Amino acid sequence: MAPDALAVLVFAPLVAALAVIVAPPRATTALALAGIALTAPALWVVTAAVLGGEVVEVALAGAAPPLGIAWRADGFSLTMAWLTFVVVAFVSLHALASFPSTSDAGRRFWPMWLILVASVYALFLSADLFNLYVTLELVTLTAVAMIAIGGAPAAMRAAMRYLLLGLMASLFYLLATALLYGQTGTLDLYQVGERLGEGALATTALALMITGLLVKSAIVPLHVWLPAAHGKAPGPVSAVLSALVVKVTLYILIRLWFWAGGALDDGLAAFVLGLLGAVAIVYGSIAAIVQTRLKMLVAYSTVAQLGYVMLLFPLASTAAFRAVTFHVLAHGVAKAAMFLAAANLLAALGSDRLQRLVGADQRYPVNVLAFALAGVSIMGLPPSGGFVAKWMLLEAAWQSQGWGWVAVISAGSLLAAVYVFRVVALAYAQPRPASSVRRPGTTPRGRFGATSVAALALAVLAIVLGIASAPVLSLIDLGLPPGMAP
Amino acid sequence: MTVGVVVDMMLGLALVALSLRVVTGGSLFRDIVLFILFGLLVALSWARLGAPDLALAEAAIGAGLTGALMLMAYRSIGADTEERPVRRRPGVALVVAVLTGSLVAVIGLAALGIERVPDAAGDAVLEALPGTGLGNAVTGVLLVFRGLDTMLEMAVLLVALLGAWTVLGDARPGRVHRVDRRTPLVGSLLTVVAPITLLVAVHLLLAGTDAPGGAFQACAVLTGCGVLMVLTGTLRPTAVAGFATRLLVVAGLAAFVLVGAGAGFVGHAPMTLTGTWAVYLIETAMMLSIALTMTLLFARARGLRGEGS
Amino acid sequence: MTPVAIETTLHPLPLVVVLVSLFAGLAIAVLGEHQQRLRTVLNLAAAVVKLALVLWIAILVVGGSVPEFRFALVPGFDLVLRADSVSVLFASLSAALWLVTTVYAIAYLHRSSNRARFFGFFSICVTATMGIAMAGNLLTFFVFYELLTLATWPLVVHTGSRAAVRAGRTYLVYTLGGSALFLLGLIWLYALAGPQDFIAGGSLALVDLDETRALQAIFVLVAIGMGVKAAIVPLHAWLPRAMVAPAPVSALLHAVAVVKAGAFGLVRLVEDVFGASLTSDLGLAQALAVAASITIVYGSIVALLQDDLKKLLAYSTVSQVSYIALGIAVGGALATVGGMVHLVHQGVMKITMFFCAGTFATLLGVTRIDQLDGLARRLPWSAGAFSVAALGMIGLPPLAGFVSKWYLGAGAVATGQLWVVGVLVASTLLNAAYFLPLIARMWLRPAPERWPGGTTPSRLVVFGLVAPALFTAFCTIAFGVLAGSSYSPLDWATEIVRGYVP
Amino acid sequence: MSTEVVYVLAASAVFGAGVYGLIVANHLMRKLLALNVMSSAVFVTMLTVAGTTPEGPDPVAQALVLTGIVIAVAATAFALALLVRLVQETGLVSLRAKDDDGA
Amino acid sequence: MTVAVAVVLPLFTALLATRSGRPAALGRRLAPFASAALLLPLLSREQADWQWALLGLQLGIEPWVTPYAVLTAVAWSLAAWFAFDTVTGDTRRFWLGWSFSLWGMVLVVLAQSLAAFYLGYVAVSLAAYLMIVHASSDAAWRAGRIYLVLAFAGEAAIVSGVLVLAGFYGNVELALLATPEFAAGLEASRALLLVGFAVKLGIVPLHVWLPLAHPIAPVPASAILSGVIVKAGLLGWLKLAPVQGIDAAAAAPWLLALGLMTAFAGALLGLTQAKLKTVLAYSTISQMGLVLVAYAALAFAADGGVALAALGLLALHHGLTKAALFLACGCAPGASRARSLLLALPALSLAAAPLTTGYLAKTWLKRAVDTGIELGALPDVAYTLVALSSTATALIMWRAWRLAMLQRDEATALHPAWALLTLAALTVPWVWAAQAGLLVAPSVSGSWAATWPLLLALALVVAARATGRPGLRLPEGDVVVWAERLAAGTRAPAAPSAVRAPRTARFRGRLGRFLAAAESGMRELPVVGLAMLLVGVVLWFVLWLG
Repeated sequence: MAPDALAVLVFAPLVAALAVIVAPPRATTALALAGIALTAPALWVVTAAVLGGEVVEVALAGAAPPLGIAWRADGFSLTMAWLTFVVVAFVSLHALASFPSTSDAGRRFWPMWLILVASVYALFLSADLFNLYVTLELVTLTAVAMIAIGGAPAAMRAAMRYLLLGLMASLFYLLATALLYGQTGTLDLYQVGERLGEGALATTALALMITGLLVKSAIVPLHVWLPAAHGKAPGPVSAVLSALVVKVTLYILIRLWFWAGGALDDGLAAFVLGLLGAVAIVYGSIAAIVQTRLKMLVAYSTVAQLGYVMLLFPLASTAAFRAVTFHVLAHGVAKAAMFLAAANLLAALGSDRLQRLVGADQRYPVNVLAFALAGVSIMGLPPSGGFVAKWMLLEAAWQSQGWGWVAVISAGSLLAAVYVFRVVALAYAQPRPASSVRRPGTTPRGRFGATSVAALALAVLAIVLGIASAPVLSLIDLGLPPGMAP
Repeated sequence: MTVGVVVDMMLGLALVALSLRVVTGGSLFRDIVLFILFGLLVALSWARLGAPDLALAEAAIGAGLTGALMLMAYRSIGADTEERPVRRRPGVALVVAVLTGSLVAVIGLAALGIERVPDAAGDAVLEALPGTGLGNAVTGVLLVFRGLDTMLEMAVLLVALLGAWTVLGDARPGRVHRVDRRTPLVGSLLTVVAPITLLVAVHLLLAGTDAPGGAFQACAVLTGCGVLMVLTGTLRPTAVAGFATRLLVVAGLAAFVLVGAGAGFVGHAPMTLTGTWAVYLIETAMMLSIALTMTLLFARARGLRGEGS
Repeated sequence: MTPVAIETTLHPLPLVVVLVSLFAGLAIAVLGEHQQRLRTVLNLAAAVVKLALVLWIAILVVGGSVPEFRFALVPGFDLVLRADSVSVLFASLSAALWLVTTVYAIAYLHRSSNRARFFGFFSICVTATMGIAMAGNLLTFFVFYELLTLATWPLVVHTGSRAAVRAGRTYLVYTLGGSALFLLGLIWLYALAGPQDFIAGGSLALVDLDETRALQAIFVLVAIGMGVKAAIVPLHAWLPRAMVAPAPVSALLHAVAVVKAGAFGLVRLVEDVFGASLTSDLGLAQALAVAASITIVYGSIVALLQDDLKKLLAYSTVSQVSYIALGIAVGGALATVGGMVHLVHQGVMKITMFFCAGTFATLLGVTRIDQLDGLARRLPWSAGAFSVAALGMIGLPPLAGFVSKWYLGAGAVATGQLWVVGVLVASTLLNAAYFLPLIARMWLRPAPERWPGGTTPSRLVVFGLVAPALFTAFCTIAFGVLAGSSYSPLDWATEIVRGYVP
Repeated sequence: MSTEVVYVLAASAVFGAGVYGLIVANHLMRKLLALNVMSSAVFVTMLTVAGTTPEGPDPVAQALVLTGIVIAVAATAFALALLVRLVQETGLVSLRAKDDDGA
Repeated sequence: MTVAVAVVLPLFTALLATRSGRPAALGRRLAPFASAALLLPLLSREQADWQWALLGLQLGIEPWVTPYAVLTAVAWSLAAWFAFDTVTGDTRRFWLGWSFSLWGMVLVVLAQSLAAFYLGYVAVSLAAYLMIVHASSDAAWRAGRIYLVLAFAGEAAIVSGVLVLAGFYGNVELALLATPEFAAGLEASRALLLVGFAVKLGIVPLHVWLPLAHPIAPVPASAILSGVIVKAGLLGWLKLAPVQGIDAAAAAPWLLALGLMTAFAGALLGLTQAKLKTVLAYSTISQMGLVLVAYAALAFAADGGVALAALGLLALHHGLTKAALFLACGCAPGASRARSLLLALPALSLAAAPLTTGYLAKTWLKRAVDTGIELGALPDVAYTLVALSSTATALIMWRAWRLAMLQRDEATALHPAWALLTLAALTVPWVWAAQAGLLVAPSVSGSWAATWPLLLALALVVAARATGRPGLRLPEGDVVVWAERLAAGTRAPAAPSAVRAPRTARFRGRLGRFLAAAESGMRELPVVGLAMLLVGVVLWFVLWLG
């Protein structure tokens, strides 16, 4: 039952995608939603099995590694899969309104959207280095295409930059995969870990692979493609890019480091990775603070928040793993909410220049609220998911006596507060009569439509995550890296 | 040092020289042509390395198709957008060169140190191959053991097409620089070539199960034919993807998905091919899909229609 | 005394009491701007229900049980809502004053925009305050403490003016900065001693720790977090700026929620986490006492220099709230009682003054001190309430402030810290120096021919503005006059302290 | 010096050339060329280091390369489509950051 | 119940006073009875213990407090009657102050616990302000301001002392403080309280407010301020800082000296004044000096007997007499012979002429001082100086008489309250003395002792008139005027708080441009490619090293 459910995760969205391509537009909504919705019971079945203590595993075509590819779901991958489902479900709700299936954009959007979903699921289930390469390419190409969906030159330039860097990074990754296969004769991540000794090859391969993954994860200073790409993309795309797409490479990185990382018991490299994360936190936050456009601000916020994940490498403890995994979840949900809200405001105001936000709360209270709630989680204030993550991360840093990390984490949430509240403050500010473009009262109030609901629901979820963290953490505990005890 | 190795060394040097030329040269058009040459040399190396499957694919796809796409795009963006003279940044270039050099050294060093392990996946494939009923190990890996990769690869192809359709926007389909079909040579060429390519493709497809060849090579041949037909105007690009086009485009992936997912329903592990029929079904669908996709990508069109219609 | 973990009973009531206003707030927000009548009903109903629930809890607590609700926020770290007698003291204050403030706010904002947002956050603010009151450990406290920051910020910037937004920024800079340190201290504490619930006498006293430096550092970190909200000098600068907020907000901020939460946190920190004796042994009590003393005197001196009525009140708050900290820092039964009871007393007194200040501004446009001349002729009731509260602040008997001062001073003497009496006296004098002129202006000076501005709203609105102040002024008198009777705040505080100091 | 060694070294150098070109080249199409050069190098490396079985080069490596080639061409095709549209919209064939603003 | 009536009735009148129209009129009518109600607990000797109120109020009249209770009841009732007929202007404010100060005074008299006393004391101090500023003239505001400043200065000392007491004993029953075991170890509080209450009593040099505030109030208010309310300070000393039973021999001479200094300084300063009421106010200061002398003597009485009696008599005598004299100020005493006589009798009484109540009080005061001299703790000269104080009083009364005789406006009615109060002043102390067994048998030596200082005063007056030198004139409040000038010179205007420009915004703008440039640079593919290579190399190295 559970192994088949794994297949449903990948095949349901994929079949839906194909059906959407072939079927007439009016069927799109039903097909797409069915494709996404079907993954929920599948996820549930797998989760139940994993909670029951087993690792759900299926050797595709009956060929177990190293011969073939296996899908494998432990707590870690399931956590990510749930994040995928939640984000995708709500963002789809938004997309139903922002990409109506009968429009040109909608017809282009939905098939790619579903393929993206399938590929993200496939990626989280896979532990095969080359299969990961293929899924990564799939994710990257889909993401790039969806960034360009609006057709604005700025968006396409961003897409192009993302594509070039992404392909380059993929090739680094692939080269490393080639070297690793040559050395170990297997592509299975875990087997590679077992067979790979130390030496020049391991060093080179891992350096190449990590570098490639860092580019795709937009870790400072390799983040340059992200702000424009996420900032210029349509709302739902930005949301899913920030919430999921940048996370998949971090997921691979963590898998690589902690599961195949027998040779990676390396404090110095871990420290360097952590340092990059710390720089990302500080730099990304400051960059977000000085932005003049809302979506760019949110995008830089992503740059900063990704930095927290990198702290896992130097901390390398159970507490840190749980914290970072939870952070990925919390950030994913919150950032999706934020991007959706930002997109709604952009659509309503006609521009996402921050100055245009003045007084927005009166007209679009739901979206401002969604942004603010998501901001609470981003800032790591209780009682939000972000808080729980920050709490555990601080705890982990404290336990390992990493005072520098502690300082960075603390500073990061303060800096986050600056940019979040900057936005909310503007929205709450009273427009000055002289400068107000539209007189109050003449503009329609923000519709409490699907777009707003999606943003708000995700934002609320980001908060709820903080209160209901226990079940999530117990799931995460079932996916701890080898050598870490809960 | 045998003659073969000398050839290899010359080939290697040529590859390096060409690649350097391609990435640093002055004339983009010429460098695209050189790139095609580079691709052909790579195909030669595949042959030297004993991988005829790859040699075929590289020649057709890596060099031919990519080159054609490049040239097509080059035409589209026009001569006026020929590389503008840019401020050279020798400092950056130098640093990049140094770093790249060290990268090369490191990679070479690492690669040279590799010793093949006795129980590599490749050995396992050879052991398991008889159970699949396929004679060609590469096809076995592609369709059976690592079918997932291939399936997702089809998805990549589909996304590339969808993406291309997306960025195509509402613009008219690409202006295909058409060869005048009334030129006798072209006309007769088409009349002769089209059926032959089809035959060759089918042969390659069928041969792929046991001997070098397979869907990729076959589709490359078909694509070549398609490109020719587009170029001669036998097939005209359209701005709308018709039902048949859409169906054919997804066929490869759909076949994979249906077979792969269907296996789950009949009690096998997902992605299990339950018979040789499945191999042929998938290969055929893939061939058609890839060929059409590539042709569409080449034509930057959403659909194709015959000359008369 | 060895603190003993208290027997608690599982009970949903603490949670319910917290959630009532949360749901009210959400409902109000959802209702939107135009459902004025429904909103008013909802507001008042929630406030009344909350008050009733708190009374229920109080009855339970009097009966000797300690209702508690807990669940794991993060595995291993419980969110504990527990109603002990300290909780009830603060909770009943909040609940009662919330009701009053709601009445006032409805009247005050009868023509304002964004009322749905305002009252929504207003209710959430009270939720946070209730959570703080009911918090059974530092983590829970922190959670609601932050919620409070978030919920009050929209209230501070409510008017959306430049000044308001700037004040909001200052507010955030201070509170979030403080809470970052709080969090660090919290993490450190938990790393050192594991998660601990509040226990009268100090949970840390149960853990044998030989970590003087670390404990000192933890205390300082957490105390700074509390101190920001409690406006301990030099962490107070946000408070006067936050005066741009509407009067009900200021009232709530100063009397019930923010500032008081900080002070309450210090009480919890000293009494229930570290324990008075450990605090004293570590030399922290003395440091806290000094800080509080400096705040008391400094706040008063700066208040003396103000021209703006609300600014003056703000600095007065800076000064007065530190009485609470001073009380617990001085230690000993008497001073602790003084600090505890001032929690309530300062609340009713200061809220009265803010109500009145808001009324003056609304009805007459009076915002500056020099505009107060003869005001009592126009608004005798409000002026009377203001005067009563001001006299109470000075610490004159038989008003509430006196009772606090009495216990603080007596406690200081009893523990041999006579200098604290000096501080109290200095504060008394300074309070008199800035409050008495106000009273004199209102009552004794002739009224101007024209008032600076203001509106003339309906009688109902005027009633809504004046009645709450009268009620709290009445409380100011009653809490003082009836201090010796059962269930007076003083009596309650004495009961509490019996648990702290044998 | 065996065939494999020659090709490994050549592939390394070609990869380096590709990287260099991708980084330094100005014209987007040349960057794409460089990318393709890089991928060819990777494929050669992959096959070379995988070693041989009794029946020729490692079949898994061959399959991977074959898959890789198709992915590369798909990506290239898409990139070219994007490039063409970009040039049509902006008239720029490079991706200089200074041109971002206003675009 | 009687206690409750005595306490609540003033509050009730205060409440009525806040209203206008009929309730206010009712309140004014009730005012004399409100003060007379203090006689009820005096008669019933009820002890009330209200634990629910404030911090626990214990109220009742101990025997030794009787004269103070009588004083308050009698003087205040009659003054209230007087006020009912004469006070004009903002009557609401006046009667509010009147009723509240009465309430406070009643509590001060009744208080048997610390909090109760402090409550009453504060009430009386603050409420008095309302009466002082009744005139609403500039002078009244100034007097009120100075009064408040000093009242709160005293308050500071008092509250400190009270808190110290509370710290040691809580809301202690005051009677216990006079017992030896309690009295020990309270030097700090005693010193603070002495100073604090000294302000109310007008002990030099803390007297400066008194000559300003007492005269500026309406006549009946002046009467109770000077006659009754100052006794609140004395009660403070006696109840909160009792010196009997402790070994205060070291401090006693100093207190005595201070008292005598006040007695003489008050009188001499009063001589320089040109207004009748001011002169009377200085006389009060002078008399309070004598009170301090008696208080100092208290230190030598284990049970307090003699000195306590002296104090009671002094308070009762001075209170009634001074109130009568002040009421005279409102009745044009120079208008007729009868009025002159009505003024002369209390004036002589104050100067301790034989057979007057002043004589009675002085006699007991001398006895108290004698006790100290006999113990060797006080110098002999003290006795003489105390006697000489009568000379000073006589002189100042002479001065008052001269000024009073200038008020001869016959239109001003002779209010019966004045007459009654004068009568009370001449008789009530005798009645109490008789009742308490303090009667002094008239004797020649006693009479002579009382007479020679008066004769000396007469001689001095004659001498002064002979020389014909114009008297020195000092401003009211003497040193306070100089202090005010000094303060005016040094007061700096409060600096306006400058509005800060939003610098953060500009900084953000600059940083934003800088970062935008940096980001743009980093977006260049060569740069990011370089970065990528660098990261790769660094990673390679650290992996290699690690």
